Amino acid sequence: MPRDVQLLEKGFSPGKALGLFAKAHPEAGGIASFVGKVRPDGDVKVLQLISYDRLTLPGMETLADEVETRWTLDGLLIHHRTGHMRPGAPIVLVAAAARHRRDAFEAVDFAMDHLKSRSWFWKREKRGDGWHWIEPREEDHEDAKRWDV
Amino acid sequence: MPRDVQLLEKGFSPGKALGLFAKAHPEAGGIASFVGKVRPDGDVKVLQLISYDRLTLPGMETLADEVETRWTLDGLLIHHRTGHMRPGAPIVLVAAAARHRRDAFEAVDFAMDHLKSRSWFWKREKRGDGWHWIEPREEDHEDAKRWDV
Amino acid sequence: MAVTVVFIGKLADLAGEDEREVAAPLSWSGLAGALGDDIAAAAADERIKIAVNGKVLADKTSLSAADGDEVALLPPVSGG
Amino acid sequence: MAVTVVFIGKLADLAGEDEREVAAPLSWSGLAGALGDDIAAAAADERIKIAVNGKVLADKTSLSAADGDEVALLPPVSGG
Repeated sequence: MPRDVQLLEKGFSPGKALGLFAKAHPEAGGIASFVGKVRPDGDVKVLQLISYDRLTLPGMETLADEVETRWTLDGLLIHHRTGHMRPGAPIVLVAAAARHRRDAFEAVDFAMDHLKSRSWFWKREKRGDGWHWIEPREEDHEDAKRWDV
Repeated sequence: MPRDVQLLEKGFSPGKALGLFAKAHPEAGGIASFVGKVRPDGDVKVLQLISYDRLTLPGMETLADEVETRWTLDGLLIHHRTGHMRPGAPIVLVAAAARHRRDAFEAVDFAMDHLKSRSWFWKREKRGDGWHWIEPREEDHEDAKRWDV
Repeated sequence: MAVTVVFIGKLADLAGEDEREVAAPLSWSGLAGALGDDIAAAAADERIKIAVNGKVLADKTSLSAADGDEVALLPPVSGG
Repeated sequence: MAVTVVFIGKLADLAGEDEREVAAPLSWSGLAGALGDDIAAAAADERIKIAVNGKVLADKTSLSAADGDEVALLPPVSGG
Protein backbone atom coordinates (compact mmCIF):
# COMPACT_ATOMS: atom_id res chain seq x y z
CA MET A 1 0.00 0.00 0.00
CA PRO A 2 1.41 3.43 -0.89
CA ARG A 3 1.97 5.51 2.19
CA ASP A 4 3.37 8.89 2.97
CA VAL A 5 4.80 9.36 6.46
CA GLN A 6 6.64 12.60 7.13
CA LEU A 7 8.06 14.55 10.03
CA LEU A 8 7.93 18.19 8.94
CA GLU A 9 10.17 20.96 10.21
CA LYS A 10 8.29 23.76 8.48
CA GLY A 11 4.66 24.87 8.26
CA PHE A 12 2.45 23.00 5.80
CA SER A 13 -0.97 23.25 4.19
CA PRO A 14 -3.24 20.34 5.16
CA GLY A 15 -5.71 21.28 2.40
CA LYS A 16 -3.05 21.04 -0.26
CA ALA A 17 -1.65 17.78 1.12
CA LEU A 18 -5.17 16.30 1.23
CA GLY A 19 -5.86 17.38 -2.34
CA LEU A 20 -2.70 15.63 -3.55
CA PHE A 21 -3.54 12.56 -1.49
CA ALA A 22 -7.02 12.36 -3.03
CA LYS A 23 -5.51 12.68 -6.50
CA ALA A 24 -3.04 9.91 -5.73
CA HIS A 25 -5.91 7.55 -4.79
CA PRO A 26 -8.63 7.87 -7.41
CA GLU A 27 -9.65 4.25 -6.79
CA ALA A 28 -10.64 4.77 -3.15
CA GLY A 29 -14.34 5.00 -2.31
CA GLY A 30 -13.65 7.38 0.55
CA ILE A 31 -11.06 9.41 2.36
CA ALA A 32 -11.24 10.14 6.07
CA SER A 33 -8.95 12.73 7.54
CA PHE A 34 -8.09 14.70 10.62
CA VAL A 35 -6.21 17.96 10.94
CA GLY A 36 -5.00 18.98 14.39
CA LYS A 37 -3.97 22.56 15.02
CA VAL A 38 -2.37 24.52 17.82
CA ARG A 39 -5.38 25.68 19.82
CA PRO A 40 -5.55 29.43 20.24
CA ASP A 41 -6.25 28.97 23.93
CA GLY A 42 -5.59 31.29 26.79
CA ASP A 43 -2.26 33.00 26.55
CA VAL A 44 -0.24 30.37 24.69
CA LYS A 45 2.10 32.25 22.39
CA VAL A 46 4.20 29.43 20.94
CA LEU A 47 4.05 25.65 21.05
CA GLN A 48 7.28 23.71 20.66
CA LEU A 49 7.29 20.05 19.70
CA ILE A 50 10.58 18.28 20.25
CA SER A 51 11.32 15.12 18.36
CA TYR A 52 14.23 12.69 18.57
CA ASP A 53 15.60 11.54 15.22
CA ARG A 54 16.27 7.99 16.27
CA LEU A 55 12.75 7.40 17.58
CA THR A 56 10.16 9.86 16.29
CA LEU A 57 9.96 9.14 12.57
CA PRO A 58 10.74 5.42 13.04
CA GLY A 59 7.87 5.36 15.58
CA MET A 60 5.55 6.98 13.04
CA GLU A 61 6.53 4.32 10.50
CA THR A 62 5.83 1.59 13.05
CA LEU A 63 2.44 3.14 13.70
CA ALA A 64 1.75 3.16 9.95
CA ASP A 65 2.73 -0.53 9.83
CA GLU A 66 0.22 -1.29 12.54
CA VAL A 67 -2.53 0.69 10.82
CA GLU A 68 -1.86 -1.21 7.59
CA THR A 69 -2.05 -4.51 9.43
CA ARG A 70 -5.34 -3.68 11.11
CA TRP A 71 -7.28 -2.12 8.25
CA THR A 72 -7.62 -2.58 4.52
CA LEU A 73 -6.58 0.71 3.01
CA ASP A 74 -5.73 2.06 -0.42
CA GLY A 75 -3.47 4.72 1.02
CA LEU A 76 -2.31 6.27 4.29
CA LEU A 77 -0.83 9.67 5.01
CA ILE A 78 0.71 10.81 8.31
CA HIS A 79 2.32 14.26 8.39
CA HIS A 80 3.46 15.63 11.74
CA ARG A 81 5.19 18.87 12.57
CA THR A 82 8.14 19.31 14.85
CA GLY A 83 9.64 22.61 16.01
CA HIS A 84 7.98 25.90 16.92
CA MET A 85 4.37 26.66 16.00
CA ARG A 86 2.04 29.56 16.58
CA PRO A 87 -1.63 29.25 17.64
CA GLY A 88 -3.77 28.14 14.69
CA ALA A 89 -0.88 26.43 12.89
CA PRO A 90 -1.46 22.83 11.77
CA ILE A 91 0.41 20.21 13.81
CA VAL A 92 -0.78 16.96 12.32
CA LEU A 93 -2.64 15.62 9.30
CA VAL A 94 -3.71 11.99 9.06
CA ALA A 95 -5.65 10.72 6.07
CA ALA A 96 -6.72 7.24 5.02
CA ALA A 97 -8.15 6.24 1.66
CA ALA A 98 -10.17 3.04 1.60
CA ARG A 99 -12.78 1.15 -0.30
CA HIS A 100 -14.92 0.96 2.84
CA ARG A 101 -15.79 3.98 4.92
CA ARG A 102 -15.39 2.28 8.28
CA ASP A 103 -11.82 1.21 7.50
CA ALA A 104 -10.84 4.77 6.60
CA PHE A 105 -12.47 6.23 9.73
CA GLU A 106 -11.04 3.76 12.18
CA ALA A 107 -7.56 3.97 10.68
CA VAL A 108 -7.47 7.75 11.14
CA ASP A 109 -9.05 7.59 14.59
CA PHE A 110 -6.56 4.96 15.74
CA ALA A 111 -3.55 6.78 14.29
CA MET A 112 -4.59 10.06 15.94
CA ASP A 113 -5.15 8.41 19.33
CA HIS A 114 -1.69 6.90 19.17
CA LEU A 115 0.00 10.05 17.89
CA LYS A 116 -1.57 12.11 20.66
CA SER A 117 -0.54 9.91 23.54
CA ARG A 118 2.11 7.39 22.55
CA SER A 119 4.27 9.00 19.89
CA TRP A 120 7.80 10.23 20.53
CA PHE A 121 7.17 13.92 20.98
CA TRP A 122 7.82 16.23 23.87
CA LYS A 123 5.92 19.44 24.07
CA ARG A 124 6.20 22.79 25.76
CA GLU A 125 4.19 25.97 25.59
CA LYS A 126 5.36 29.52 25.90
CA ARG A 127 2.87 31.56 27.92
CA GLY A 128 3.04 35.03 29.40
CA ASP A 129 5.13 33.68 32.29
CA GLY A 130 7.55 31.61 30.22
CA TRP A 131 7.88 28.03 28.99
CA HIS A 132 5.88 25.12 30.45
CA TRP A 133 6.35 21.41 29.72
CA ILE A 134 3.14 19.61 28.75
CA GLU A 135 2.21 16.03 29.48
CA PRO A 136 -0.51 14.16 27.61
CA ARG A 137 -4.03 14.61 28.86
CA GLU A 138 -5.60 11.70 30.71
CA GLU A 139 -8.30 11.82 28.01
CA ASP A 140 -5.69 11.10 25.34
CA HIS A 141 -4.46 8.05 27.23
CA GLU A 142 -8.01 6.81 27.57
CA ASP A 143 -8.59 7.33 23.84
CA ALA A 144 -5.55 5.25 22.97
CA LYS A 145 -6.53 2.49 25.41
CA ARG A 146 -9.76 1.91 23.49
CA TRP A 147 -7.69 0.08 20.86
CA ASP A 148 -5.70 -2.17 23.18
CA VAL A 149 -6.80 -5.75 22.71
CA MET B 1 -22.87 27.26 15.67
CA PRO B 2 -22.15 28.21 12.07
CA ARG B 3 -23.06 25.42 9.70
CA ASP B 4 -23.04 24.89 5.98
CA VAL B 5 -25.52 22.32 4.64
CA GLN B 6 -25.88 22.09 0.89
CA LEU B 7 -27.45 19.86 -1.72
CA LEU B 8 -25.31 20.32 -4.82
CA GLU B 9 -26.46 19.74 -8.38
CA LYS B 10 -23.02 20.14 -9.93
CA GLY B 11 -19.57 18.68 -9.32
CA PHE B 12 -17.54 20.16 -6.48
CA SER B 13 -14.03 20.13 -5.07
CA PRO B 14 -13.90 18.67 -1.55
CA GLY B 15 -10.34 19.94 -1.09
CA LYS B 16 -11.39 23.50 -1.83
CA ALA B 17 -14.48 23.28 0.38
CA LEU B 18 -12.37 21.87 3.23
CA GLY B 19 -9.81 24.63 2.85
CA LEU B 20 -12.53 27.28 3.14
CA PHE B 21 -14.08 25.46 6.09
CA ALA B 22 -10.72 25.39 7.90
CA LYS B 23 -10.28 29.10 7.24
CA ALA B 24 -13.74 29.81 8.61
CA HIS B 25 -12.89 28.04 11.88
CA PRO B 26 -9.45 29.21 12.99
CA GLU B 27 -10.46 28.66 16.63
CA ALA B 28 -11.04 24.91 16.30
CA GLY B 29 -8.39 22.55 17.64
CA GLY B 30 -9.18 19.99 14.99
CA ILE B 31 -11.16 19.21 11.88
CA ALA B 32 -12.31 15.71 11.00
CA SER B 33 -13.68 15.06 7.56
CA PHE B 34 -14.86 12.40 5.18
CA VAL B 35 -15.10 12.51 1.41
CA GLY B 36 -17.14 9.81 -0.33
CA LYS B 37 -16.68 9.23 -4.03
CA VAL B 38 -18.33 7.16 -6.72
CA ARG B 39 -16.32 3.95 -6.62
CA PRO B 40 -14.77 3.03 -9.95
CA ASP B 41 -16.06 -0.51 -9.52
CA GLY B 42 -16.79 -3.10 -12.14
CA ASP B 43 -18.64 -1.68 -15.07
CA VAL B 44 -20.54 1.20 -13.46
CA LYS B 45 -20.56 4.02 -15.98
CA VAL B 46 -22.81 6.54 -14.25
CA LEU B 47 -24.35 6.87 -10.81
CA GLN B 48 -27.57 8.84 -10.45
CA LEU B 49 -28.72 10.16 -7.10
CA ILE B 50 -32.31 11.29 -7.01
CA SER B 51 -33.45 13.71 -4.35
CA TYR B 52 -36.87 15.06 -3.46
CA ASP B 53 -36.98 18.79 -2.75
CA ARG B 54 -39.49 18.59 0.05
CA LEU B 55 -37.52 15.99 2.00
CA THR B 56 -33.86 15.72 1.05
CA LEU B 57 -32.38 19.06 2.07
CA PRO B 58 -34.78 19.44 5.03
CA GLY B 59 -33.66 15.95 6.12
CA MET B 60 -30.01 17.03 5.91
CA GLU B 61 -30.82 20.07 8.07
CA THR B 62 -32.54 17.84 10.62
CA LEU B 63 -29.47 15.61 10.66
CA ALA B 64 -27.28 18.68 11.25
CA ASP B 65 -29.58 19.68 14.14
CA GLU B 66 -29.11 16.27 15.68
CA VAL B 67 -25.33 16.40 15.26
CA GLU B 68 -25.25 19.81 16.94
CA THR B 69 -27.31 18.50 19.83
CA ARG B 70 -25.10 15.48 20.39
CA TRP B 71 -21.64 17.02 20.06
CA THR B 72 -19.94 20.28 20.94
CA LEU B 73 -18.69 21.67 17.66
CA ASP B 74 -17.28 24.92 16.36
CA GLY B 75 -18.57 24.24 12.86
CA LEU B 76 -20.27 21.63 10.71
CA LEU B 77 -20.29 21.17 6.95
CA ILE B 78 -22.46 18.73 4.99
CA HIS B 79 -22.30 18.91 1.20
CA HIS B 80 -24.09 16.22 -0.81
CA ARG B 81 -24.43 15.79 -4.54
CA THR B 82 -27.59 14.95 -6.40
CA GLY B 83 -27.87 14.12 -10.12
CA HIS B 84 -25.55 12.20 -12.41
CA MET B 85 -21.97 11.40 -11.43
CA ARG B 86 -19.13 9.50 -13.05
CA PRO B 87 -16.82 7.05 -11.25
CA GLY B 88 -14.31 8.91 -9.09
CA ALA B 89 -16.55 11.96 -8.67
CA PRO B 90 -17.13 13.18 -5.09
CA ILE B 91 -20.62 12.48 -3.74
CA VAL B 92 -20.41 13.73 -0.20
CA LEU B 93 -18.21 15.80 2.06
CA VAL B 94 -18.80 16.02 5.80
CA ALA B 95 -16.49 18.03 8.04
CA ALA B 96 -16.67 18.95 11.71
CA ALA B 97 -14.49 21.48 13.51
CA ALA B 98 -14.24 21.07 17.25
CA ARG B 99 -12.15 21.91 20.24
CA HIS B 100 -11.90 18.21 21.09
CA ARG B 101 -10.83 15.60 18.59
CA ARG B 102 -13.36 12.99 19.67
CA ASP B 103 -16.29 15.33 19.14
CA ALA B 104 -15.16 16.10 15.59
CA PHE B 105 -14.61 12.42 14.75
CA GLU B 106 -17.87 11.16 16.13
CA ALA B 107 -19.88 13.96 14.54
CA VAL B 108 -18.54 13.11 11.08
CA ASP B 109 -18.87 9.37 11.63
CA PHE B 110 -22.48 9.73 12.80
CA ALA B 111 -23.44 12.09 9.96
CA MET B 112 -21.94 9.75 7.36
CA ASP B 113 -23.69 6.69 8.79
CA HIS B 114 -27.00 8.49 8.64
CA LEU B 115 -26.44 9.95 5.20
CA LYS B 116 -25.53 6.53 3.82
CA SER B 117 -28.55 4.69 5.09
CA ARG B 118 -31.27 7.03 6.26
CA SER B 119 -31.14 10.12 4.11
CA TRP B 120 -33.68 10.88 1.41
CA PHE B 121 -31.80 9.74 -1.66
CA TRP B 122 -32.61 7.15 -4.25
CA LYS B 123 -29.83 5.74 -6.33
CA ARG B 124 -29.33 3.92 -9.57
CA GLU B 125 -26.30 2.82 -11.54
CA LYS B 126 -25.85 2.57 -15.26
CA ARG B 127 -23.89 -0.53 -16.15
CA GLY B 128 -23.18 -2.23 -19.48
CA ASP B 129 -26.67 -3.73 -19.42
CA GLY B 130 -28.58 -0.59 -18.45
CA TRP B 131 -29.83 1.08 -15.27
CA HIS B 132 -30.14 -0.71 -11.91
CA TRP B 133 -31.76 0.61 -8.73
CA ILE B 134 -29.59 0.34 -5.64
CA GLU B 135 -30.71 -0.26 -2.09
CA PRO B 136 -28.54 0.49 0.95
CA ARG B 137 -26.10 -2.19 1.99
CA GLU B 138 -26.93 -4.12 5.13
CA GLU B 139 -23.56 -2.88 6.44
CA ASP B 140 -24.76 0.72 6.15
CA HIS B 141 -27.88 -0.06 8.18
CA GLU B 142 -25.74 -1.71 10.83
CA ASP B 143 -23.43 1.30 10.91
CA ALA B 144 -26.35 3.66 11.51
CA LYS B 145 -27.84 1.41 14.21
CA ARG B 146 -24.68 1.84 16.30
CA TRP B 147 -25.93 5.30 17.23
CA ASP B 148 -29.48 4.38 18.19
CA VAL B 149 -29.92 4.80 21.91
CA MET C 1 -58.96 21.39 -8.03
CA ALA C 2 -55.81 19.28 -8.43
CA VAL C 3 -53.37 17.25 -6.35
CA THR C 4 -49.83 16.78 -7.65
CA VAL C 5 -48.59 13.23 -7.26
CA VAL C 6 -44.79 12.84 -7.35
CA PHE C 7 -43.29 9.47 -8.26
CA ILE C 8 -39.80 8.75 -7.00
CA GLY C 9 -37.28 6.20 -8.22
CA LYS C 10 -38.75 2.84 -9.24
CA LEU C 11 -42.24 4.27 -8.98
CA ALA C 12 -41.40 6.89 -11.62
CA ASP C 13 -40.34 4.00 -13.88
CA LEU C 14 -43.67 2.32 -13.18
CA ALA C 15 -45.69 5.49 -13.72
CA GLY C 16 -43.70 6.42 -16.82
CA GLU C 17 -43.38 10.00 -15.51
CA ASP C 18 -42.06 11.99 -12.58
CA GLU C 19 -45.34 13.54 -11.55
CA ARG C 20 -49.01 13.67 -12.43
CA GLU C 21 -51.90 15.96 -11.61
CA VAL C 22 -55.00 14.20 -10.36
CA ALA C 23 -58.36 15.49 -9.19
CA ALA C 24 -58.69 16.60 -5.57
CA PRO C 25 -59.41 15.32 -3.04
CA LEU C 26 -57.21 12.23 -3.02
CA SER C 27 -57.63 9.56 -0.37
CA TRP C 28 -56.04 6.14 0.14
CA SER C 29 -59.15 4.40 -1.13
CA GLY C 30 -59.20 6.67 -4.19
CA LEU C 31 -55.62 5.87 -5.21
CA ALA C 32 -56.41 3.07 -7.65
CA GLY C 33 -59.09 5.18 -9.33
CA ALA C 34 -56.75 8.18 -9.64
CA LEU C 35 -53.48 6.42 -10.54
CA GLY C 36 -54.37 2.96 -11.79
CA ASP C 37 -54.22 -0.47 -10.23
CA ASP C 38 -50.50 -1.03 -10.81
CA ILE C 39 -49.42 2.07 -8.93
CA ALA C 40 -51.98 1.55 -6.19
CA ALA C 41 -50.70 -2.01 -5.74
CA ALA C 42 -47.09 -0.78 -5.60
CA ALA C 43 -48.07 1.92 -3.09
CA ALA C 44 -49.61 -0.76 -0.88
CA ASP C 45 -46.17 -2.42 -0.42
CA GLU C 46 -45.25 -1.89 3.23
CA ARG C 47 -41.83 -0.47 2.27
CA ILE C 48 -43.40 2.35 0.24
CA LYS C 49 -44.03 5.54 2.19
CA ILE C 50 -46.28 8.48 1.34
CA ALA C 51 -45.53 12.13 2.08
CA VAL C 52 -47.98 15.01 1.83
CA ASN C 53 -46.31 18.39 1.36
CA GLY C 54 -43.02 16.98 2.61
CA LYS C 55 -44.49 15.35 5.69
CA VAL C 56 -44.24 11.57 5.74
CA LEU C 57 -47.47 9.90 6.88
CA ALA C 58 -47.11 7.56 9.84
CA ASP C 59 -50.14 5.68 8.50
CA LYS C 60 -50.41 6.03 4.75
CA THR C 61 -54.00 4.79 4.69
CA SER C 62 -54.86 8.09 6.41
CA LEU C 63 -53.97 9.90 3.14
CA SER C 64 -56.23 12.87 2.62
CA ALA C 65 -54.89 15.38 0.09
CA ALA C 66 -56.72 18.51 -0.99
CA ASP C 67 -56.40 20.92 -3.86
CA GLY C 68 -52.83 22.26 -4.12
CA ASP C 69 -51.30 19.48 -2.04
CA GLU C 70 -48.28 17.54 -3.21
CA VAL C 71 -48.35 13.80 -2.58
CA ALA C 72 -45.12 11.86 -3.00
CA LEU C 73 -44.82 8.09 -3.32
CA LEU C 74 -41.46 7.09 -1.82
CA PRO C 75 -39.64 3.79 -2.33
CA PRO C 76 -37.10 2.70 0.30
CA VAL C 77 -34.21 5.14 0.34
CA SER C 78 -30.88 4.00 -1.06
CA GLY C 79 -28.87 6.41 1.03
CA GLY C 80 -26.34 8.89 -0.23
CA MET D 1 36.37 6.48 22.99
CA ALA D 2 33.15 8.47 23.51
CA VAL D 3 29.45 7.91 24.07
CA THR D 4 27.03 10.66 23.04
CA VAL D 5 24.36 11.29 25.64
CA VAL D 6 21.25 13.07 24.34
CA PHE D 7 19.02 14.95 26.78
CA ILE D 8 15.39 15.39 25.79
CA GLY D 9 12.85 17.88 27.08
CA LYS D 10 13.02 18.60 30.81
CA LEU D 11 16.28 16.69 31.02
CA ALA D 12 17.90 19.08 28.55
CA ASP D 13 16.80 21.91 30.87
CA LEU D 14 18.41 20.08 33.77
CA ALA D 15 21.62 19.30 31.86
CA GLY D 16 21.80 22.79 30.39
CA GLU D 17 22.52 21.33 26.95
CA ASP D 18 21.01 19.00 24.34
CA GLU D 19 23.83 16.48 24.31
CA ARG D 20 27.15 15.69 25.86
CA GLU D 21 30.06 13.41 25.02
CA VAL D 22 31.19 11.18 27.85
CA ALA D 23 33.88 8.53 28.09
CA ALA D 24 33.03 5.03 26.92
CA PRO D 25 31.96 2.60 28.16
CA LEU D 26 28.87 3.92 29.98
CA SER D 27 26.89 1.69 32.34
CA TRP D 28 23.94 2.36 34.66
CA SER D 29 26.21 2.39 37.68
CA GLY D 30 28.57 4.81 35.93
CA LEU D 31 25.84 7.36 35.14
CA ALA D 32 26.37 9.55 38.23
CA GLY D 33 30.11 9.64 37.63
CA ALA D 34 29.69 10.55 33.96
CA LEU D 35 26.74 12.98 34.16
CA GLY D 36 26.55 14.16 37.75
CA ASP D 37 24.27 13.25 40.64
CA ASP D 38 21.34 15.46 39.57
CA ILE D 39 20.98 13.85 36.16
CA ALA D 40 21.58 10.37 37.52
CA ALA D 41 18.83 10.96 40.10
CA ALA D 42 16.45 12.23 37.41
CA ALA D 43 17.27 9.23 35.21
CA ALA D 44 16.36 6.93 38.09
CA ASP D 45 12.75 8.20 38.04
CA GLU D 46 10.63 5.26 36.86
CA ARG D 47 8.97 7.42 34.17
CA ILE D 48 12.32 8.19 32.51
CA LYS D 49 13.33 5.78 29.75
CA ILE D 50 16.73 5.21 28.19
CA ALA D 51 17.38 4.39 24.55
CA VAL D 52 20.66 3.21 23.05
CA ASN D 53 21.00 3.92 19.31
CA GLY D 54 17.23 4.39 19.02
CA LYS D 55 16.33 1.21 20.87
CA VAL D 56 14.50 1.75 24.16
CA LEU D 57 15.83 -0.44 26.96
CA ALA D 58 13.24 -2.64 28.67
CA ASP D 59 15.41 -2.49 31.79
CA LYS D 60 17.43 0.70 31.90
CA THR D 61 19.75 -0.65 34.59
CA SER D 62 21.09 -2.97 31.86
CA LEU D 63 22.60 0.10 30.13
CA SER D 64 25.86 -0.78 28.49
CA ALA D 65 27.01 1.73 25.87
CA ALA D 66 30.26 1.49 23.96
CA ASP D 67 32.35 3.91 21.91
CA GLY D 68 30.19 5.51 19.17
CA ASP D 69 26.89 4.66 20.81
CA GLU D 70 24.17 7.27 21.32
CA VAL D 71 22.36 7.14 24.64
CA ALA D 72 19.15 9.15 25.00
CA LEU D 73 17.45 10.05 28.27
CA LEU D 74 13.72 10.27 27.57
CA PRO D 75 11.10 11.92 29.78
CA PRO D 76 7.47 10.78 29.45
CA VAL D 77 6.22 11.68 25.98
CA SER D 78 3.72 14.51 25.67
CA GLY D 79 2.20 13.18 22.47
CA GLY D 80 1.82 15.07 19.23
